[in-house]
Amino acid sequence: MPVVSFREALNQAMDEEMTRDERVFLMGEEVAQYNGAYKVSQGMLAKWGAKRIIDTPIAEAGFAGIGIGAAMAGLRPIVEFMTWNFSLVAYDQLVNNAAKMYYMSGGQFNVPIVFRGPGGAAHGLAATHSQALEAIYAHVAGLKVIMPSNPKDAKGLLKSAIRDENPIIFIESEVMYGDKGEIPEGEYTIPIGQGEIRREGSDVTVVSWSKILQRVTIKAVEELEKDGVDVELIDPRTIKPMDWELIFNSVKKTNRLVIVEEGWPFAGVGAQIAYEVGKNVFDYLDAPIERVTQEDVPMPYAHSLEIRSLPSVERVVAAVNKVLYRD
Amino acid sequence: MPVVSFREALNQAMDEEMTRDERVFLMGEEVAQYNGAYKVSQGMLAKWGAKRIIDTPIAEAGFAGIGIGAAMAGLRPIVEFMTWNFSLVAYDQLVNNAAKMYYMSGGQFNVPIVFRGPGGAAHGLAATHSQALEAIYAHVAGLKVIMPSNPKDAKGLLKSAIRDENPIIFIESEVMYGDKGEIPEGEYTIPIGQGEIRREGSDVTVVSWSKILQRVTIKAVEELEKDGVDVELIDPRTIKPMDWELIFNSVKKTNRLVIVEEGWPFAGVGAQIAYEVGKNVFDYLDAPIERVTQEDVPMPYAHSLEIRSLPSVERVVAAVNKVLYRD
Amino acid sequence: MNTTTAPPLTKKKSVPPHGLSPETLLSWYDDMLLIRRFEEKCAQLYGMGKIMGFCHLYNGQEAVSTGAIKGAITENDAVITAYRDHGQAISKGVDPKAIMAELLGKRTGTTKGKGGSMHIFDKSRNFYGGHAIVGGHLPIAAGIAFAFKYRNEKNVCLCFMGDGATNIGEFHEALNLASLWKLPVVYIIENNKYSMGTAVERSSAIAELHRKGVAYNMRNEMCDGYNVLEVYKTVKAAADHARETYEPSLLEIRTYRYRGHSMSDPVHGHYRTKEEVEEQKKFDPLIVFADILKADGIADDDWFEEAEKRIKKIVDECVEFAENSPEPPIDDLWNDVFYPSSGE
Amino acid sequence: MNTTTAPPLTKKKSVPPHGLSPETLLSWYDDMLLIRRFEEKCAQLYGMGKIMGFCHLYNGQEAVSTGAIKGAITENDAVITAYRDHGQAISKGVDPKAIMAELLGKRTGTTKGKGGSMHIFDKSRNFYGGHAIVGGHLPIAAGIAFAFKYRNEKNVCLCFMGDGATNIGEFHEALNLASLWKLPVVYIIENNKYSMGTAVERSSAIAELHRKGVAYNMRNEMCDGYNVLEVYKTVKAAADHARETYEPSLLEIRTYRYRGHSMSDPVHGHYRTKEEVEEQKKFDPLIVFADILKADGIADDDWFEEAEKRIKKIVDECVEFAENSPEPPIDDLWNDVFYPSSGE
Ligand SMILES: Cc1ncc(C[n+]2csc(CCOP(=O)(O)OP(=O)(O)O)c2C)c(N)n1
Ligand SMILES: Cc1ncc(C[n+]2csc(CCOP(=O)(O)OP(=O)(O)O)c2C)c(N)n1
Ligand SMILES: [Mg+2]
Ligand SMILES: [Mg+2]
Repeated sequence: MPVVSFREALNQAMDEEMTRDERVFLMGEEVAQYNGAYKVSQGMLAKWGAKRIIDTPIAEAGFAGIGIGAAMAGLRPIVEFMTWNFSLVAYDQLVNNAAKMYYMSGGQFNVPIVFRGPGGAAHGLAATHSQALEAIYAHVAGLKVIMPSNPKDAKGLLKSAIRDENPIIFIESEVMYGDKGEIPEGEYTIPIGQGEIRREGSDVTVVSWSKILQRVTIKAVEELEKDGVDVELIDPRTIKPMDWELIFNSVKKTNRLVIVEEGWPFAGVGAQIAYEVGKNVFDYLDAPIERVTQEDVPMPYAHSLEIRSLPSVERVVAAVNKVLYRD
Repeated sequence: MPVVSFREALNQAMDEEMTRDERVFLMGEEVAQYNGAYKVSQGMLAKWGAKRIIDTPIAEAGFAGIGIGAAMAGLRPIVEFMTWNFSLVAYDQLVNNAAKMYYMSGGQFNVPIVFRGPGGAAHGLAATHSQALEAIYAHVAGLKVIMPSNPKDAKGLLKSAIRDENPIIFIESEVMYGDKGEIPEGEYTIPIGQGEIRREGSDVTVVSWSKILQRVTIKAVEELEKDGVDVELIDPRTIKPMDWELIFNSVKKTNRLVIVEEGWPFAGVGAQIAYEVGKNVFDYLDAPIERVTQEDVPMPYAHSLEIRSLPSVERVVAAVNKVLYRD
Repeated sequence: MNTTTAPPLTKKKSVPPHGLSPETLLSWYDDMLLIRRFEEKCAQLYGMGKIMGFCHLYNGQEAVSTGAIKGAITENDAVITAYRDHGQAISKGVDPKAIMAELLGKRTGTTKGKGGSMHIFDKSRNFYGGHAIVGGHLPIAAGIAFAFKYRNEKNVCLCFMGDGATNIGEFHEALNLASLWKLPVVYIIENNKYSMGTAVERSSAIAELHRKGVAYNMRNEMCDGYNVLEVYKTVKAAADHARETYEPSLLEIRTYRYRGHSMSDPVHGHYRTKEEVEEQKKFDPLIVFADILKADGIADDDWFEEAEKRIKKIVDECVEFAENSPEPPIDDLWNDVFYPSSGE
Repeated sequence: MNTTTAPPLTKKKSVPPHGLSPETLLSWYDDMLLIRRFEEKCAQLYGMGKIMGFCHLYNGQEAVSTGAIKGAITENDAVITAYRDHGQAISKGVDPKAIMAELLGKRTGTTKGKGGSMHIFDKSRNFYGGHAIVGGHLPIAAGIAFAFKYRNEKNVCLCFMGDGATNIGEFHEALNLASLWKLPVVYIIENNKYSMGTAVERSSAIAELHRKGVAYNMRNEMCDGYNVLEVYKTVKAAADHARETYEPSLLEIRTYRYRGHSMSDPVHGHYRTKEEVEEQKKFDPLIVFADILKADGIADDDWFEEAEKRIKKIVDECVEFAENSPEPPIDDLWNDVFYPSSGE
């Protein structure tokens, strides 16, 4: 199977879908002439031209809204936010227009659009540039939220997102763009809303996604393995709609759950997972559910503070040991 | 004790604080000449003049940012959003500037500002104008979120909010503005972060706030009482910081919890409450925690659909009966 | 700064532009009259509690909707507007029965009772809504125009907004992008002098709102919105220009709203006097146009009497249809959240 | 449209304005040189991995910061800017040692290592940051000016932004409000021809960015940003005007950035040629100013040699101070989230 980087996987997904459907186009800051601030759209202007690969001014609400209008009028835009931090100035467009248009119009105007870009912290970007924002989008009725953790899922899910008839929030990670991984030969898609068991296990279920899964949780699971702890690791891949059955069945087997996410704790995605599990498989739980999240503070610049603010291998291991009542 | 409306209580709080501190001013759409879209600022222009009661154009990001700048420079603004729905175009200002400034500046520039206005659904305002947005603000590190349910709390908490040195999200409800209630004679404040037991009970703990508490949950509790169910009803009043001890102690006593909120279910405030209770008083829980929320859809216009979308007395009663394993 | 820069209110007899048949002109009068009577009926029904939520009426502004939409553009052109949207929907050919049913929250309404007064949509008429967040639809309008150009279609998008909407950020972003990318959209400011209770000069640093187009190197004009023929000429020129060159325009049309901002706002009081409103009514677009039609011998008093009867009948039918229509089934609550996707 | 409307680049000998002592002028040169050498050191340290995150250098734009801040305003006036903020902080008198310590993430930094390069703040110097969301600080600037006026103080607020920032909605809202309410703020567009890799004419429908002020009835001017004396005169006039009348201005200062947008962006390549950058360097503000100082007999070659030594020593001290400063204690992570309130 071919090995490609996360960046290339996204590029392939967009390129293949643009080949398949001429209504698909890409719009965003520096996506064309500059080949993308993080080079995700490398070579696309040269191949597709300025009609379909479009540089925008710094006007997120404006070009997000243009994408929404174009989608209502029959096109299938991919709108890149240079990072998801900058989507906050366009938040109203995503929440009030993209998410609600199909419903408000009584089923007349659906909005087939993908908003994508890197989310979460990189290294030393501080408070305004290090936000994991999945919760504020997943909270909103009418949006689907996708957060792949590897090249295979990134390509398969982005293709499904572009083909979906509804607005999609697709969150990547700039620190993962260079990650390499195997992808299937040729054409494939991965269904939205389908999680994946990354490692089967019997002692405890750990749910984690995106960069934190790849950079932190997996390492913790390896350490725990050495320590004789058999973790079942689940990557939901899609945050909303969440693959509840996959998680419920795992917890029924392990009777324990730890959720590891990059975002802030209060009313985060992990809180919803904890609630659903508590409600639906209550009798199977042998220990309180633990969450590992970012500290409830804005992100500091200093490296030592930044890494302490984010979930770490140590904190994940500790949480797993806690639900296993080990020490 | 004097009886005043919710509207008058807010007006008194602002008026008293403006008397007490000349740095306090009110800014927003139609707050001055029109005396407020919902008349909360009735008479304030006449009394305080155009310097301190200021009408703004429709430019929420602009005047929210002006408030933040004025607060950094030593004033204490009260910024009214005509409704919280319109705060979404200013979301970046609240999340990246108001919430993070004190931290980003290393403790130099705190932002003593109150953002206030009505939130949630009224009647027949449909999807863009019926949003309960507490979760997307409580999720953000650096913000405090207050949601009073009656005139007494509204006045006492708004005064505390205006005196607080930090950015405050203060969410009211236009359908409650006319509600009358007793308030203490003269000067008083209510501490931010302190919940209140609205009714002592032993069978089940119900946590609810703002309009839904007043319009739906209380009625359900009365019905349940007739039915012999002894509910302990808690009004947290402040959503963040939440009065955890009050809730934990209640659940330790009743062993059962139902959370009733107006917002959408996914990663809502109730999810956080459910997680914290599950984590901290797990062994006391005799039944899965139930939540009653708005359906996970945009708000429809038609009355019959709107009321079905929101929490109702029937749904609250059903949830309580469920955690009590009654039927 | 003040708004005396407005074109002098005028009843001056302006000759109908060449090529407009009497039938066409009379159909415009019908459209204006229908909007007027439809809105009056809405006010009644609102008073009776049959219409809920916010309801923003269009009385006084009819010449803008009729001249711009029924007059200046075609079926395939798109229209998008704010929450004061009944008039534009009617002019675009949306079935008034369906609009009335929507206001009553019925299953037969334009959006099955989902959107209500502020969110009227009709895809079959290229009517893109009905948007209630001020300024939020301005980029959407540019996006619709973007799609037309992308497909090499010669359609244009008319985007209506109020004077107050020119102060919000999305106005700036949308107009800059429309001009920078040459998108066939005509932005029409319906300057009715007030944003809710705030006079233009208290909300905008310049009162000549069309001049904001200068910052975007955008073609910009102002016209008298009391005279449907003036509106027609001005919008037609802008729409034709967009069709030929893809270049957008910013038009400021001076008009006036006779009723309060919404049903909960009194006609006069805090921000304008009874006298001001009465003075304005002397230039009622229906009267202005009727005078022209009479002066040109296109219609006489009998015709106008007939028109009243004809329109009254239509409005009565709208109410009857709406009243007799079914409520949406509860299951509708969960429908139309997501369009079923074949994709995956 | 293109940017050839820029004032011709000039080395013309412009006589120092009356009333500026040689000492003052020389202190300006020191300021410009310090910024230049400080930034070069930053580039080094970034390459060594000692500075993390995004780091946007100011090389080539020094005359703007020095002329506007060190030259045209006073201690009590406020300055606020975007993320390319080291230069303005230095000109405002923020201790360069503390800035360097901040870049290294040390406890002795301007914000104790919390903000980093993009978020430099110093309340004691009325330096309001350091803001990394494009356009987000423009309303804040108006708010600071609002506070000055509210207290009847005669201070002004200088707000710096890039050319790209003029296309975002908050530019529109902030400038309209500043003009409508007469707030003593001077908005300064540092037009360095590019927003990251996007040339002005590809992002703004008008290339004469100061003309955007017309839409707000705002005093607006353009000036040559290669010549610190021109910058001084232009900004001084605007600041004095704001002090006297409370009226804001929009200034466009044409300048150029020698380095990439941030440390990860190459100096040339995708969006500009090596030749263009070299051509621009002929009008290096340091050279332009040095020529003036020499021509006016204010400084000779020896003085400039001395200056280099003096500045090098300061920069070395900055690095030494930063390197030897302690990391922030972990407990700092949870501090400064909320200011302790006496209120309740
Ligand atoms: C972003 C936003 N802020 C505030 C409101 C509340 N609001 C609705 S209409 C309106 C006044 C708009 O006036 P104008 O644009 O002149 O249109 P008109 O009502 O006169 O037709 C306001 C403030 C809103 N809907 N959206
Ligand atoms: C709202 C927002 N969108 C995008 C970005 C990413 N970004 C940071 S700087 C920049 C370019 C700004 O260019 P300009 O305003 O000309 O300032 P310069 O860098 O030239 O000084 C962009 C797009 C951001 N920080 N904020
Ligand atoms: Mg208006
Ligand atoms: Mg620039």
